Amino acid sequence: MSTILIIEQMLNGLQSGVMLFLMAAGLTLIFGVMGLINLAHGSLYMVGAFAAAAVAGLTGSFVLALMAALVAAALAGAVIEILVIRRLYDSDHLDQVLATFALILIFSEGTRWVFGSFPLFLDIPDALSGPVTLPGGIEYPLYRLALIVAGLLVGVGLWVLIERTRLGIQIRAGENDREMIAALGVDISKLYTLVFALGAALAGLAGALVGAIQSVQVGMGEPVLILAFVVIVIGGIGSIKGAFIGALLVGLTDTLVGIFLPELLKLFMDAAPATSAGSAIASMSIYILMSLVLIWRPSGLFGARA
Amino acid sequence: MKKLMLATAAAALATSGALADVKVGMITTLSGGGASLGIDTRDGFMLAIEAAGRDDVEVVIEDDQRKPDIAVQLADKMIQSEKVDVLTGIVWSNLAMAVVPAATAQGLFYLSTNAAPAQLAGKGCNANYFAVSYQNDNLHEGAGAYAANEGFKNTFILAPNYPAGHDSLTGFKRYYGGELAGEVYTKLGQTDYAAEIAQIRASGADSVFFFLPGGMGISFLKQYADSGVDLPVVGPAFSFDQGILQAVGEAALGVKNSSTWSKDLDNAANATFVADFQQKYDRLPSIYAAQGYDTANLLLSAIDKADVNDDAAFAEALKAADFASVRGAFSFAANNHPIQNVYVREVIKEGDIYTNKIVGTALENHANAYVDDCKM
Amino acid sequence: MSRETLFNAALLLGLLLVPIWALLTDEPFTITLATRAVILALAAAGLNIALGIGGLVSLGHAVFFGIGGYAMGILAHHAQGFTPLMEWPFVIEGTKSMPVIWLLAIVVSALAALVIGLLSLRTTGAYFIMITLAFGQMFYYFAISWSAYGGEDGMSIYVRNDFPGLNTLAPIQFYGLCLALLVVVLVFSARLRRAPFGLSLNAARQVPARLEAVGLDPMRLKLVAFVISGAITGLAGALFADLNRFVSPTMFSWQFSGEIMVLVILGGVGRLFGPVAGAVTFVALEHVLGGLTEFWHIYLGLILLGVVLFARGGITGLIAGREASHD
Amino acid sequence: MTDTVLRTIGICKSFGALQASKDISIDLRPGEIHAIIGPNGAGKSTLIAQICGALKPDAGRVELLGKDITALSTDQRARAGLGRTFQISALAMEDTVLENAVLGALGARGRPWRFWASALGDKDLRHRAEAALERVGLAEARAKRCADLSHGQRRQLEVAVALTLEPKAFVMDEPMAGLGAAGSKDLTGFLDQLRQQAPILLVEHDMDAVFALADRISVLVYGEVIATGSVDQIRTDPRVRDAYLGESA
Repeated sequence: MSTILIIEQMLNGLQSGVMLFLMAAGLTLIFGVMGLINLAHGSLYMVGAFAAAAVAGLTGSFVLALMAALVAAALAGAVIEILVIRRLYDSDHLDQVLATFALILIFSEGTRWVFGSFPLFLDIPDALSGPVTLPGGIEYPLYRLALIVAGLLVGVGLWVLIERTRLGIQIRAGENDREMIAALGVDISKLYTLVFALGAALAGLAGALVGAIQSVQVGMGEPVLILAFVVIVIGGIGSIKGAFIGALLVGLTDTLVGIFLPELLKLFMDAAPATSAGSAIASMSIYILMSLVLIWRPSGLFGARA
Repeated sequence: MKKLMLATAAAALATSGALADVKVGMITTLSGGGASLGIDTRDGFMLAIEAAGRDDVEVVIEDDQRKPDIAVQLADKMIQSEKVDVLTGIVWSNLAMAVVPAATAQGLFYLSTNAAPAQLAGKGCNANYFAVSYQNDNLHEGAGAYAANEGFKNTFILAPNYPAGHDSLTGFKRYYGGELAGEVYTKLGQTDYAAEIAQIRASGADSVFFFLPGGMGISFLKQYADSGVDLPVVGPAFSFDQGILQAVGEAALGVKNSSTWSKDLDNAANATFVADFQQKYDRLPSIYAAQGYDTANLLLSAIDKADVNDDAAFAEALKAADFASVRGAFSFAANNHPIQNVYVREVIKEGDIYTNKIVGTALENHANAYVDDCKM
Repeated sequence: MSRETLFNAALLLGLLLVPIWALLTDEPFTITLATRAVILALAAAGLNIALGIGGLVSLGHAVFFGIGGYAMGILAHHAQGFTPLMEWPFVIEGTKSMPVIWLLAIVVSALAALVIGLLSLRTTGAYFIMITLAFGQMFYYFAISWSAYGGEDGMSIYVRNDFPGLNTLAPIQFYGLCLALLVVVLVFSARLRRAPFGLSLNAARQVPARLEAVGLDPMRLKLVAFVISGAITGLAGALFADLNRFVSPTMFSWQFSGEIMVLVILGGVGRLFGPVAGAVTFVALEHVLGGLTEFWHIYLGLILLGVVLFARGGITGLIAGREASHD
Repeated sequence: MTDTVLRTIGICKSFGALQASKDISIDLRPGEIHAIIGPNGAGKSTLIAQICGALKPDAGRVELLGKDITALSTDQRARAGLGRTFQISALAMEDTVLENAVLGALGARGRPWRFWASALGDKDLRHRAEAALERVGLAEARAKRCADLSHGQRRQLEVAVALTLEPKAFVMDEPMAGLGAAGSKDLTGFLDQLRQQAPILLVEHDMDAVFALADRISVLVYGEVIATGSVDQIRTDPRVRDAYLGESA
């Protein structure tokens, strides 16, 4: 196994981690500020991807498609926040789980009703297609590099937003003490809608970006949702920094274990069972990682509240 | 009790050769992920039933949501309450394994429009069970034969880590015979194949075989095309289905795939089928629609010959396969699985639509590897 | 008698009358449908002990349901194939006997619940929900790749297992058996609530600090509740597998965990008959809505939303009002 | 050693830079009421938490009847004979008064592992619980839901639950909090009796009650015990007047 391959796989892990971060950031923000477990976050990812595919199909422009994804997901987020979610802030987690589970059903079948059962087409823009050669002779798809950059940019943007702006002060205040936001003279319900829409927009963006190299289809949000939950639980619910570290950990674990474990097992056993057992364990690896983290630190790596 | 659709045609009763009214239960996937396959199956099947224009066949259609336990419930319902004579329609192997053995044990006929797992072809075969589609391994075997014919020496193969995935790679290797640059099992439902593609790039392979049905295949093909890895790719028809191709787009162009059917197959039955299907549903048919259509025609041919209540006679009538298949020459092997050609298709673009055209034949009059295991 | 007691009695009577109604209307499938509802109610009754009394929001109860199912599948698979389950250190043969299968389902799922509980109960709140979900995913992926027992295809058992003195293949008799087990579990739950254990557990959910202050360890109470809860759900899994004569990894899926939870909440969290009301409603909805439209999930979702937003306390709460005070 | 029931020896606890307990050594003798007073933020709650086991001290130890209980968990300490009441009522609000009291009795017995027989039907448990309710004057309200009780009744129930444990020492965290003048007076009279059964470590803001009840008083300021002594000694201690009474009185 060459160094080049290892570096390439690290890049792959990084890329999937960075995209996971977009999902997880919104999820953890919503939990941190409003204390809400949102199972329907994956549906917003799907909404973003479908909106992007629809607009790209009509206009042929990837930039417009991305904007459509942001707008559609933010809008969908704002609408469900106003209609449903805001009634759940004072409920226990149980009600939140059930209500957002119900939202998944509505979103998934609703999307199928509108767009039909067949997967939609969304392609990488021409300017970003094909591989580039990196220093060291690594050939790597340009679009995936762009995803890494885009994800990191969003991460920096989010950091600036939270640390350096008025909205950020309000968000941080909301995480620590709800009464304090009221004392600051902030319209809480507006702030909540805004935060929810922001989280939704991030999910929608991830859906559109990833949709270009994957399959845009109904139900695409759920696997990502579960991964994103694993991420924020590992990082500590409510912590953006935790979400970032957690996302990279999950992305790298998922990618690298899947590749290297079967190879490792081949040293000890026959090729066929090694491949099979290796990939079986690899598919469980991130859940094992999460359990280990929680057993070690019951509130995640950077979690404040229990 | 509900009936999603009740198909009785308007033709006169007495004139047809029917010996008894036949009730058919169709269990297929109409909602949730994978609904497009079930919808095509249903539409193809009903196209043939309606075209036959007869009122001695009643079809009850139910949605299994792609959940095995729901499929079993529906089968129970159709057997107990609807009292159907024939079951059909299941798309997925795991659902078929849940339903078929119990149904045939209760004396029903099961005609498979798609799923045909090895267990039901070998030791688990049954006189009342007919796979009208193929045996699951067939397309993979076809791909293996194609790879061998093309002179591939060092191919990289991958499939999801579940039984159909294992069967797939086994089927491919059965006819391929060359070296393997790599053999990888991916996670079921995986959407990102960057890691596997990097492995392919590093492996020194001269070609790639993959079996990744549904959305998995879309993701793989898009990512593969963008990766700059330029090796020839071959796979079974499942990832190049009419419904899926539009979502893959350009990335699929030129890719070879093995199939038992294609819309440009040159025979009269197929021409009628493709034209009628397009006219009625305003889209191109898929292999699932073709298999549904053939299943219905096989059933109709048997109904004309024998009483469905006479198990032995009806089984014999089915086994005769006395119908015009859209796949051309078609007959049943001893274990009630088809003997048919496996073709090689290439993805092309016709106008704005991505579709397949036949470029060769991988295996002629091909049966399956389990005939000898079947003691009926 | 309180309204809730009346409602519960009506539910039970309704379940008893199902076979008669099925015979009168000549719809034998109704019995199968009711059996499904009864078994799901049993699974939910298991969760209700952890969730309703103990306040443990487990999104991983499909683990126990699946273990119960596989206990049945594996034993029956070896019995019908005449191969021993294991030969070392001692020979264990498969079996087609329901009581033995149930026992194994209960013991193994209780053991799994013990281990999962020990690890998960270190966390609380959203973390607990997620770690139970993670365990569910581990079992799910394990089952998918466990090729010895069918992997994703699962396993078919061609003939339903035996119960001494009954013909379990007759839908009515199997239904009676399942209903009897449900009643046993409900009686046990009712006693449990009033017993020292239930009283303490109920307080552990409300004020763990108080419990510690009187010298009881809330963690151990919750752990035992989790084990009992898992064991009951495991039993339900074995019955479910026998109903379908089939097991597959979908029994482990997180959607299934969600569904069991939906049943409990739909019926009314912590209510003795909540799981029964929830399961009957859910199966009826699935059946009726599924017949009306392909897109029935939308309506199911809307109904669930309605329950959460406007009918706290679920169906039982809607019909019987606020929980009557004890005694 | 026999003259102390409960004592702390050199307890220290810090939260980051904040030293919440500085080398605290206090003791509780048979038959006495020992009051801990101090301004808000003096570290009273932290001290209680360490005595009852919710927090582990950084240094020092806690002894009950001469046995080191520093390593024991809260519930183990309760079983060893420490009965406490909470500043904010910690009661099972959905349950009845009697059920709450029975819970205490169950704890005293230490075995909740009965899954079938009714808890309220257990004669022994019920007697114990009813006797405790009787003593605090809640016998009439036994069938009421806790959520329907008045604030004063909840304070009484807090004490009753602690009573069912028949503890060797009571630790009471502001039992008078939120009670009216009449309520305080009743409870003061009751606690006065209770000290015969077991000594009481009393954290209280109500100075009238403290001066009426306490045999000894310790004054806690910034995590430090600045004085311990009789009511009169404390009243006249200049440091106390300076640091505490001077500010708040």
